[in-house]
Parts: sequence; structure tokens; C-alpha cells
Amino acid sequence: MRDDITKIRWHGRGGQGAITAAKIVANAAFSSGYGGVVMAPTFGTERRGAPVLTSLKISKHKIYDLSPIAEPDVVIVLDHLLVEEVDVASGLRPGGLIIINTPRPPEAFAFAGLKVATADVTTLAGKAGLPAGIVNTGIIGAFARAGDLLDMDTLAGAIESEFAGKSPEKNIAAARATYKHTLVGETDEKRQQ
Amino acid sequence: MATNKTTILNLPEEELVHPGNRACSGCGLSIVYRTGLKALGRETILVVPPSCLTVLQGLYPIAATQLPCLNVTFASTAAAATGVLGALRARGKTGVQVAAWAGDGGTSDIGIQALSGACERGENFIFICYDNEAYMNTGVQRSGTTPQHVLTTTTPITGKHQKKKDMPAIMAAHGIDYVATASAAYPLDLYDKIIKAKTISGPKYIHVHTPCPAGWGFSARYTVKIGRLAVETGLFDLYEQENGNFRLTGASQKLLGKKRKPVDEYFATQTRFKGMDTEKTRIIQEEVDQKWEVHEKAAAGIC
Amino acid sequence: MHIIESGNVAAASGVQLSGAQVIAAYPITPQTPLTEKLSELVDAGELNAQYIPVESEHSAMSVCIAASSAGTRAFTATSANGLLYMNEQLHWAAGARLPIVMCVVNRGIGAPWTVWNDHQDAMAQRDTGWIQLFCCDHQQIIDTVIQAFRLAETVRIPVMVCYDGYILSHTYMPFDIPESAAVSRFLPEFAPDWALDPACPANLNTVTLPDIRPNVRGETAPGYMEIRQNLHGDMRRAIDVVADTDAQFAKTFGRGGNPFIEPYRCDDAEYVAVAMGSLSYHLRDVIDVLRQEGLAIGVAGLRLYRPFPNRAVAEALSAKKGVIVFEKAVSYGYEGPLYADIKAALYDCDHRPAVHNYILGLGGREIKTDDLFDSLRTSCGADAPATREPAFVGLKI
Amino acid sequence: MKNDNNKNPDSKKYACHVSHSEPGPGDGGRTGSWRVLRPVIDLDKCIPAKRNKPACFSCWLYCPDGVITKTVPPTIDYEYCKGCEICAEECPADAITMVEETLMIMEEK
Repeated sequence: MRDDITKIRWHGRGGQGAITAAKIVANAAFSSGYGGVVMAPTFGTERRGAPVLTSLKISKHKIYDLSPIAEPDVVIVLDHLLVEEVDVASGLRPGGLIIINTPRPPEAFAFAGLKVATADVTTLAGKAGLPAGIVNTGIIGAFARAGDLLDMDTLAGAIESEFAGKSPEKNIAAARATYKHTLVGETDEKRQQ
Repeated sequence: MATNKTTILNLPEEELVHPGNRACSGCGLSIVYRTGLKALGRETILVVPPSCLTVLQGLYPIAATQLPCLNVTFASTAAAATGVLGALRARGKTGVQVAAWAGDGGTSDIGIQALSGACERGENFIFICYDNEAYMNTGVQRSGTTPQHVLTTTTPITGKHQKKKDMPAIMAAHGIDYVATASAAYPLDLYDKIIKAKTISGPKYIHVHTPCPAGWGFSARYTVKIGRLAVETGLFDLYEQENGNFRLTGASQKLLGKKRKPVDEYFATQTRFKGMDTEKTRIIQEEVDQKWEVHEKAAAGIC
Repeated sequence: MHIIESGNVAAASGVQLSGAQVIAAYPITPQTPLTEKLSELVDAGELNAQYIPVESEHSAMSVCIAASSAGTRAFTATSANGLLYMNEQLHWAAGARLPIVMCVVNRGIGAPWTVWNDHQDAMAQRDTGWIQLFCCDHQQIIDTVIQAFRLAETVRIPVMVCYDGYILSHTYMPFDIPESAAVSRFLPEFAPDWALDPACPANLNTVTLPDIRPNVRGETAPGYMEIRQNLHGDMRRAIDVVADTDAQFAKTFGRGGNPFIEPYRCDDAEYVAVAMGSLSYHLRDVIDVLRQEGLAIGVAGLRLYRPFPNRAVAEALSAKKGVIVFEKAVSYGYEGPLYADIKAALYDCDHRPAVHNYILGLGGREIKTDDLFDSLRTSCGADAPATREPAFVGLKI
Repeated sequence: MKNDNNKNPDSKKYACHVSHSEPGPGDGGRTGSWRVLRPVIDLDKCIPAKRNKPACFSCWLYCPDGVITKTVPPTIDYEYCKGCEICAEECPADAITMVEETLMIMEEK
């Protein structure tokens, strides 16, 4: 199948804003010349608080397959408790990246053959002045740092447009602070099965 | 009443319904319709679901009605009136009345959802229900407003077991500003109520008791007489409920403090009441008496 | 201007640009965000329309019927059981020749309840006299909504714009929002020949007799059957108008060119997969891989389902070895409705390809790319089964 | 509303058949033929006729088909009168009698 598509799967909880985060990244990608951008939220009846996931596919070319991502390149987890609840690494390709909002360091997570990046977005976003639990913009900073698709300034611009007229400054500050404090671990070859 | 009552002499002469239509001889609806259109006037758009009125109004390509009319599906009358109103607003057209005109089945049974929705939305229309107390267009089947014990083709032997649905009360419960009842036997009272309804904005509901010779089993000659008897026995009351204030009108108002005719006098005139016996009649007479006790108290200011 | 938004917002933007004057709205998943967006546009003063929050889908179509009869451009949207609840109204709107446009955000039908995508809702309404157009992505959604108004108002037949629930309605992707001034040129203000009006009273949709009858001037007026035949005839003629509308749209906006069938690698193909909606795009990736394997295969996305473009279908498919029809609906007790229609369109051809039928994705069952490979390899092989029974793809029990 | 501003000339080619009825009398035919009994006004009893000025008009008010005129004296359009007898029943002066239609026809001959 096509190898020109970067597939990013977002894990969050209903109401946590994973869709908005994915949309911001989608806009940043599109404005950076990625003509093929598809963001597909969980299809269903999920309610506030329940685990949800969102698929984001990015390519230079138009994307025709809109089916949910089964084999992601990147997984982004907005709430580290989900790691216990959901198989967040399901289908992640060997050497793939998993970004987790957690106070713990990457070494604390045992994902065989995967690169783990962590940031305490909850604390950083709070310090940036966002209400408790708003982590969807902060985690974009971790994506900018750990991923190699889009840079922080481009993503900050996308956050600004998303929250245009609704004081984007705190959200941008949360993302930039997270960018600074993201810890990126090494791929743990030893744990690879 | 602040407005002057219309008399036969100043009731407009112009007819908006053509003769030679398909209504039955002696049709109560024809009296109601003919009078109603005089009150509505030419600056009106009608909305009509299937009913005897569909037949009265004429078969393609000839219309007995001289007003524009949209025929719609059975359940959709008030929603269609809503759509006409929306279009008039969109076109910036003012001064046109939208009047929905349905039978009792089309109002109280299949049409009640759309009607309730339109009232809740506060649509500026007049809804006229002509109540001939059964599905007459399909050949006399029971409806929600068929009175208790009445024989219809779907209550053929022991009559309808349930009581008549009080549609005007349901409409009043929507909190709309104008609910009125009227009768084919009192065209001038009906005329004045429609004229008043035209001056009120928001949903207006007028429920018109409409004798049907074929469906009720009486000679066409007595359409008006039987309509009058329903009022004089206190079975059907003429009233207005304006901004929530209930007030008997016309012939019903005149019955206050007077002796009403016994209900069996009304039952005896129609074959649909063949199943009535002394006991059933007694119970209904009691119910009517109780209802009128409330009327009397209300009129005397005792609540 | 390009934006990244959901399919429902693409549809709402199309409605906004088309200047719908009366919008009837009733929520149902997955159409609801479209209704919400329209209410937002009206509330914000960005769309000058009467937004009427009705109490049922039946009433939503009533409002559209009445508003259209009274001379305004009317729109509503629904899905699944909401569409079924409108059924008699759909026949009414078409019989009354009202150019209403409705988005149908395709969803499976209960019972049992499902909120997920298939095409059973729209397919079940194929005989209501509505034109049915299917969209594959957001650009097609917004473009098709705008075209639908012009098409409907030209042939005076209502149009359904169908797009996949969730897969398109809730998915975000980039699309271009056409310039408002260009849309106004493409789609002039609605100016019907007649409308409900006290100045010129007419009684619309009256009881019509089996036989013809003179009117008030002594001229012969049609009977019920002539009126119905006229609808059918105009539906058939609408096929050309669909093509013309598409051509005019392409001239103005530079998009289009495939009004009936959107072909992908079909020219030299021996086999062609046929599907409607987003699935036809999904199949493109599968076809690319099969091409690499040496299989001469293409995919044809059917855009117009009713009226059925049978000549275009015959032209596109009759010379092929095999046609593989994938569809998200069943005519219970027979086969896939699209399959039946395609076979019928090929009946008169000198050469008739083998036609295969796969039913998949019912009630949102995930359409696995691997399953598409398997189905296509099975039907394109030298020993492809000749069975005429539809095969259900993706069953797990 | 008849509209001549239709900017879409193609649309005129379509929908030549729709069920739009125009107002006119006699949709149900000459309904006078439905009649078995004919209402005949006795002008010696009829109130407006007797007083020679507008009065009463109960027959006009209650006639379901609107075939009685509000004139002095009132007249009945026998072409469309269905013979329901309501006018005869409601006339306060008993001025209207119902006469066998067959007798009337013989008399006319």
C-alpha cells in the first residue's frame, strides 16, 4: 500500500479535545504543503470521559482511503491512564513513535521496539494558564519536538488560527512549554520481542 | 366582547366557494367553509390535508375554492403551514393569512404532532378543525373526537367505548393566545371568531362542531338544527379562551342560568346514537351537568 | 479558499453559498452537525434564511414542500430512519415537482439500531422520484450541493445529495470553498414560474382522476397517469441536464467532468470495480496495488444513481471482462440493488461482462483493505466463480 | 404567483404536467340534478319580499352551497341547488316549501 502517508493515531477521552488537536496538526500540515490531509474521529456514540480515538493521515498527495488507521506511525496519548485501559500501541510499526502526556519519563514505559516521548502536559498547560485538564494544545508541542513532520512555529501558527478571537496565547504558551520539556527516549531494542 | 358582532345583514355577500362542488347535500362543512372563507378573505393561503374538504374543494383541474390552497399529506398540515409562513417571510411578503383547515382525524389524531410542534414554535397561523366526529371522507370510522357510544363502521355494534378527546383543551394547554370553539349552526359566531383570530399573532385554534347528515344518520334538512341542539343541550359549548381566559360565547353564554335541553333529545335525532340506553344517557347527562356547574361557577366568579 | 473541515460543514457551506431561503431542521446522527452549522450561520447573520426547527423529519419535508410551493429555495437534511419517516413526503415533493434539495448523510437503518454508515437508507428511496447523487469527498459534497439546486430548479425535480455518514460527514479534509459571486452566476436567484399567492389562486396537488378532463377554459388537462409519465420522462431527460450542469460547473469552477461515472484507470482495464461514495475512492488504493501485480483493473465511482445513467454505464463497462459491484445495501430476497441495475444496463450490449456482487460495510462494518483485495482477486481470476448470488464481505461469524 | 422573471429558460421545458387546479364553478357538475325536492319561496311569506327591504336572509346564511342570493327577494340557483332542504327548515316564516322535482319538471313542460 501507499508509503507516502504518515499515520497518526490520537488517544484521548471524550471531551478532552483530541479532535481539535488533530485538526490543528492537520491545518499545520496542509499549510506546509501536505495536500492530502484526512482527520477522522472515532465513529460512534462515545460519551464524555470514555476513551476515544482519532485518526490523522498526512501526505503530499490526495488520500483516498478514509478507513481508521490500523498501523500508525505515531501514537499520541492525551491521558497516561489510557495506557492501562487501551492497547494504545496496537499496530504501531516497529520503531514507531508513541507520545504520552505523563509526569513519568519515557523509561517508565515498556513498549517493545518503540520510541517513547513523554511530557507532563497537564502541569505545563496549567502553568501556562489553561484550565485544569486542557492538554490538547500542549501536547502539540511534544509532537513538534518528538516527531519530524512539522516544526513548532508552524504548529503555533495553526493553534493561533484555531483559537482566533478566543485568546490563543495560553494555548500557544502551553505548546511551547511542552516543546521545551518533552523527553524523548531511545528505541528500546532489548525489549523488542 | 369589544368588537361588534356581525349580523346577517352585514355579513359579506361575496362567495369564495363556487357552487356545483362535490360536498354532500346538506353538508355542515359547506356552511362552515363558506362562512370561514368570507372571514379569512382573499389575502389568504390555505393548507388542507386529506378530508371531505379535499373533495369539496374539487378535483383536478377545477377548484371550487377561489383562494390559493396547498393540499398536503395527512400528518403534515401544521408543518406545511409553517413552510408557507417561512416562505412568505423569506419573500418579504406581509399581510397574507395562512390558514390550515383540517378534519377531526387530521387534527386530533394523525395531525396532532405537527400541530403541537407548530404551536410550540409560535407559528403565526389560524388552524381550523372542522369536527364531524369521525373519519367521514373514508366512510364514517371512529376518530379521537368521536363521542362515547357512537356507532361508526369501526365501532359498529357496541359503539365507541372511549370518550371524545378534548382537542381545544389540548390546544389551550400549549399556552397559545387564542383557542375558540364554534358550530356550523352558528355561522356568525364562527365568522366573528375568525375575524378576531386574524388580529392576533401567533397560533390560533378554532374547533368547529360540524354535523354530517350521512355520517350521523339524519336527514340533510336538519344539519343546522342538530348543530344547534348540541349547543342547547350543553353537549358542545361555544367559547373563547383568549390569553388563557375562558369565556362562553353566543348561544352557550345565553344558556348560563337557564335550563338546558336534555341530552336524549339530541341523541334521539341521529341513528349513530342508536346504542344509547337509559343508563348511558343518564351518565352523560350527569357529566354535562357537572361540566355546566363549573361553567356557572366560573361565570359567577367562583373558582 | 481552502479550509479543512468536516463533510457536514462542507455541505453547510454549499447550502450557504446556494442561498437557501427556507431550511427545515431536525437532528439525527450523523447529519446533526450539518443542521447545527446551518443554525449557527443563520444565527450569526451569515446566511439570510428562515431556519425552522421542526418536530420531526416528516414535518421537515412538509416545511420544504410548502416553502418550495410558496416560491422559495428550500433545503433540509437527514439520515437513515429520518429519511424513511419522510417517505410519503418524498413522493409528494417529486409528484408536486418541487426543486427541493436534501442532503442524505447515509446511515444504516434499524432494527436493530445502528448509527453507522451504509447506503440502505438512500437505496430504499430510489423510486420516490428524486434525483440521487453520491459524493466521494468533501469537495464533491460542497460542489454537488450547489449543482443540485441548479439541477433541481432546471428540471423541477427534487435532488438528494448523498454522502457517507461518519466516513465523510465527520471526517475532516481540505476542500475549496468557491467564490460567492461565481456561485451566484452559476446559480441565479430562484424564480419559479408559479408559487402559492393570493394574487393568482390555484389549488395545488388536488385529487386527480384516472382519466383526462377539461379545465375551466375547455382545454384538456392531464390525468394522474399523464402527470406520472411526465415525471418519469423528465427524470430520464434529467440525465442530460446532470451532464450539462456538471459541464457548466466545470466551466465556472474548473472542477468536474465526470457527471455519471468517475473512472480511475479504467481505459485499458479488463476488470472494473464499481462502487458509490467514499468506497469508490478507497478502492483506488487497492487498484494501484493490483495494477502493480499485473492485473488490468480500474474502478468506476457511480455519481448518479437515479435517474440511472444506463447508457453511460453500458458504455463504460460492456467491453470489460468482468465487473465487480461493491455495495452497502441489499434488496432483501434478491441481491444488491446497484448490481441488479448494472446488469440490466448491460443486458442489451453485444458483449456482456461477468458481473459479481459484493455486499459490505453494512451498519458500519469496517471495510478492510485486505477484504477488497481478496474479493477482487477472486472475481478477476481465470477461474472466477460464475455465481450470481451476492457475497457478503467481512462477516465474522 | 405567475413569474416572468425565471432566468432559467430550460426549466420551462419540464414539469408541463402538475396538478394545479384553477377556480371555477361546477367541479361536481350541475349539482341541481342531485335534487329530489325543489325549494320554492313563497314571496307572500318571505320576510324581505314582504317588507321589500333587506331582512332575515336566514336561507342565504345557512345554504351550504351558497346558491341563494342575498337579494330582495332572495332567489335560488336551481342549476346548482342540491335540494338539502336546510333553507326550508330554517326559514322563520315557513316561506319555503319543498316540491317534488318531477312535478316541477312536468309543470315546466
